[in-house]
Amino acid sequence: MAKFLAVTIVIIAIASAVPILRHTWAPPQDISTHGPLIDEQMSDTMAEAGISFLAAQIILAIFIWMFAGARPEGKIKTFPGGAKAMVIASLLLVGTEVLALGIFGQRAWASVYFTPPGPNAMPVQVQAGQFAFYFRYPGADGKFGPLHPEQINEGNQNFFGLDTANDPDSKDDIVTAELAIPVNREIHLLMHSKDVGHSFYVPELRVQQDFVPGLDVSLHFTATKVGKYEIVCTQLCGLGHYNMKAYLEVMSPDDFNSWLKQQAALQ
Amino acid sequence: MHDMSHATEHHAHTPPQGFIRNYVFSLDHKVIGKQYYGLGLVAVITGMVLSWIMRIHLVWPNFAIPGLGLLSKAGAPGGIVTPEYYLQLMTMHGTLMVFFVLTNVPFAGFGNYFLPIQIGAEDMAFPRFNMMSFWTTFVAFLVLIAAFFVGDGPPLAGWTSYAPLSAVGGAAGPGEATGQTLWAISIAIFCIGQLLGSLNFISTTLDLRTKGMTLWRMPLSTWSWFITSCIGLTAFAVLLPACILLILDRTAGTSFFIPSGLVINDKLQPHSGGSTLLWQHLFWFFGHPEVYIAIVPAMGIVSHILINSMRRPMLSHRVIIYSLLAIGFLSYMVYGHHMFVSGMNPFSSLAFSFPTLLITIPSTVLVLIWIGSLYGSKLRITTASLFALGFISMFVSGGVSGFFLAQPSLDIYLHATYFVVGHFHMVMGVAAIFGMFAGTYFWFPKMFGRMMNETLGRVHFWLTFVGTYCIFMPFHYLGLAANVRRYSAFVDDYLQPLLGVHKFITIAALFTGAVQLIFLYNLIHSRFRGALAPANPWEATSLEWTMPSPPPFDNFGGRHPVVYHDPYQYGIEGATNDYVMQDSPEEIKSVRDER
Amino acid sequence: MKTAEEHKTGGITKYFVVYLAILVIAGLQIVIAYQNIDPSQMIFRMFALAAIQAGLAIMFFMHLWTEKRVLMLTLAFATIFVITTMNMIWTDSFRLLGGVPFAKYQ
Amino acid sequence: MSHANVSIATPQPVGVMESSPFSIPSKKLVMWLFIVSDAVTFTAVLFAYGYLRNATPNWPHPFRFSPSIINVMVMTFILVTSSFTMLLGVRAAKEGNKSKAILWTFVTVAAGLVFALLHIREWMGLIGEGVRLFQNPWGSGLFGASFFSVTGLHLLHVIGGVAVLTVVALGYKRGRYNSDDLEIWGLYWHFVDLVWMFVVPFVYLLNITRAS
Repeated sequence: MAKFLAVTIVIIAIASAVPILRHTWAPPQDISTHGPLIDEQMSDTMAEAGISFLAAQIILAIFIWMFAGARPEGKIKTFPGGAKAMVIASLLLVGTEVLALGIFGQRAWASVYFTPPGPNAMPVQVQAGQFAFYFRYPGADGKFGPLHPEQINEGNQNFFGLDTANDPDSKDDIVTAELAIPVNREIHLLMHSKDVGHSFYVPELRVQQDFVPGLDVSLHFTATKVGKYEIVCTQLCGLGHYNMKAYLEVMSPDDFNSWLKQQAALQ
Repeated sequence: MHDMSHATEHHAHTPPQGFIRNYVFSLDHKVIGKQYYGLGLVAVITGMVLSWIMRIHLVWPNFAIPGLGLLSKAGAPGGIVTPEYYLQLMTMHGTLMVFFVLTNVPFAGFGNYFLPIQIGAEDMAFPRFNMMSFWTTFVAFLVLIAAFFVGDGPPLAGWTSYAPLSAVGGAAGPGEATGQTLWAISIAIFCIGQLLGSLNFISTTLDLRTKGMTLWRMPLSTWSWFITSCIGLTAFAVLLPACILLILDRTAGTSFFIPSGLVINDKLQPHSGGSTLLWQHLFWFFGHPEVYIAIVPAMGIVSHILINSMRRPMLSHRVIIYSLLAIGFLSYMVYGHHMFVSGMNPFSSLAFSFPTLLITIPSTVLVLIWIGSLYGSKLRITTASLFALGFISMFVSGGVSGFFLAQPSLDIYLHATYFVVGHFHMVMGVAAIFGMFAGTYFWFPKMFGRMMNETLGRVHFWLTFVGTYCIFMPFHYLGLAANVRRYSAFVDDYLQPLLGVHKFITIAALFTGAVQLIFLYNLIHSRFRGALAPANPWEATSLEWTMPSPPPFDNFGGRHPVVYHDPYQYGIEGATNDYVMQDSPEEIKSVRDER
Repeated sequence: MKTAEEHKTGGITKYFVVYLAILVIAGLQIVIAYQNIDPSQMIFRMFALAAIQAGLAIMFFMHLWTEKRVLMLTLAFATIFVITTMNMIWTDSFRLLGGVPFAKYQ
Repeated sequence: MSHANVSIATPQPVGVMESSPFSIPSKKLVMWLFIVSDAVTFTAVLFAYGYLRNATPNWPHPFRFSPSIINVMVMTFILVTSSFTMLLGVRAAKEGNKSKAILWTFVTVAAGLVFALLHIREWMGLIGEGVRLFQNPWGSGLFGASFFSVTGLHLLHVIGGVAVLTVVALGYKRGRYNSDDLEIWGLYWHFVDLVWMFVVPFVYLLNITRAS
């Protein structure tokens, strides 16, 4: 019985590790400049977590195999070093391991959150609402017009509550339902929620950030690969949560400019 | 020393008369413990059925679930779950499981039954309080269940009830009307019940220990209940006002958690000035300690059972206690790791990530001591010890994924994916439930005076062990592939290749759920037909095994046991048996217990 | 062992002084409230005075000073620990005031 | 003692219980623990108030010296005095002077009632000026919400305390409760007083109308 348990534990542990080692289900290929840091951190953590996992499960299995079955005549043996060894091992091995992970992991975090966007970053505003994303480009003047929540009207396609009649800055703002960005250019994303909490998640971009109603948060990233990707909502926002998505289209600068012109004409 | 503990209300040494006094409004901690266990059983079955419905809906969205249409005409017309009903069931599943199962059974249930017995007391310090705390919890349960039957059904905002979705009311869509208010009321009541329970647990542990039962001589399970009640005392004290403020937001028109200028369905909301992050802070300040309220008792129970099966004390009694204490303290400093990408100040994320990583250290100490104590032991395999060993395996599997989620940089990718679902289900859900199973198989003879069927128990263990791994391991893979959680259907293009994994999980979940019928059958059958249990079937040392099974009304029959030994005197050389009970005056050369 | 009861048979004077001190501090708070000082300074002073008041009430009115020292340490440690850890919420409060991080465009 | 390897079993001295580490009766311990828990509850509410106040630019400052601050001063005086009379009551009870203890307790109860009435009068005054849970004439609607929540929670504690002290004092008179019970509920009353010491500066004094 006990030996069977030991074998089961080992089989489960190895079977669990195989898909990880074979990258059966791995993060999609990264398309951002900050992504490699995260990916590197992910594989480091995976290595440490994987070793801890396999070691713990296999030692557990070995000890179950070895010591199960009452042998009344035998003597109790104590693990060499006893509890002191365990505490020291945890403090030294695991302590340094997690501290190292923590410290090195901050590089990726800092590159996203502690550095302001560069001066040439292209500002784009994204507004999340139940259950769609809308994007706004400032247009030729480079300025976003102010928002007027009371004027939001989905029927009139006024998703942001822009007052184009009175605000000169709003006149040339371009509102779209998909996010098109030029490749290799830093994007400064200004995130605004009009109703409840939402989130902006692009797995390929290694970007996830919640929208906070009442507090506009901002993000910056640079996409490095042309293509079409999905933006999904990851913060529970109501019945249509599963269906709240938009497309991110990374274009060459020329394509982007012509796309922007085309969108401006549609406004 | 003046009379200290006897000023407390103590009932007479004769059992009360009548069914109501005996089994319903009973003051006896043993009955109350069983009541908590029963309530947890009802809640876990309900929660499990809900998870079945959700799993089925995820992979066979057009499958009409028989009878579901009767429960909710709007939510599941003809038995086919609507997207909002999926989220409502998910919310109820989470709330029932976290509050009414994981908090109730290992802590309030087993704790109530065995804490007084293990310290040699005849009851809790405040039996009337104890009864009140159960019935308060019961009312909370009824209020929560009532949400199924009101207006547009149960709440939808998840067990975390993030504002403003949970606070703006019916405007935010279905599932946000009366049901959500009932949720907040239910949880507020639940907090009161747990606070009463915690007060009782702490004072009982400190004041009602029998002669010789010093703090260090308390069994590890008692220690874990004691530590849990200390966490509960301050954690629930924060959730209570948070829920009250949420109720005010929903019913009285305040806007603590609702910011200005929200537009829902083209309508500007009248609220202004609140902060959604405030709710998250208050909720998670409770929420993270709550995770440890669920797992610490399971750790204690498992240690207690493991020692008995290994026939030797742990490598160190005290280091285990210190580790549990360290986990308790750290639990207050790490709550922000639930909020890394929720818009919290990015500098706070940094401050929260280090304590979160540090919590690995006491957890590792615990695991190493459990495994290290196995070395050189005389491990006896019973169903209880199988579940205890399974707990270690599960705790390790769920624990290592904590390495990832403790780091804000990886949380950018993994937050709100199935990786998180896999992590917390394994480390706090399944591991705690393994603790409960182990506790049930171990203590059932004491609680009901009859043995459980070992063969059925083993079958139950094997199928559950393999089954839960089949369910929850793939969750991690889905998370690595960026599969977002809380989706009622996977319409995104990049999720299509993952549907096969979901099918596998659903089948595993249906199978593992069905396996629990073996447990239920075993439970009910053994309760009435099981072999009569001797007083000490496991040759254990702690005080609960010194009395007949089931224990008499006042536990020790009016006598006060005197404790002479440490709780776990197993493997004694020169003793009559290989173990010496705590209250045995036998002179022994104690097993070396390192500190 | 000294218990609360034995101490309480002592003079009433000590408690009267504590009572007066609490009232005087309450008055002092009002004086501070009308001074023109920086809000953070004001909050700090208010809090310090309130803490002294509370400390006096706990130690003398509630006799914690004459209980076993371990009770005082336990209660004080538990309360202060939990309240201190709760302070992490403020980081977001200040952000709301300043608004958007990196705010350049609106 | 309490070492894990005390190897020789020695007969225990008389007494059937281990002593409590704090050497106080269980009921008193529970009251202390309740106070810790309640202090955390009040902290959470006060922090929520502070968090929102800090983040709100147009926070109103409606409390004038007369009548609001004078009223608060009177209320503080009454509550602190009631705490003192409670102390006198408990002292008398411990000395066995039952009638004096009951007298002082009822003085405390009366002071508590006056406090509650003054507080309700103040609420009524504010409501008369147009303050509601969700709006007020001066600025952020959060003012009313947090003011009424914080002071309301405190007021509930005062009213609860008045009720319990009445019951305990009457029970003490009839011999149902002893001086310990009076002392324990005295602790609760002091705690209510103690919370007020934080409510006054943070809820009232930070929101005074300034001359400028």
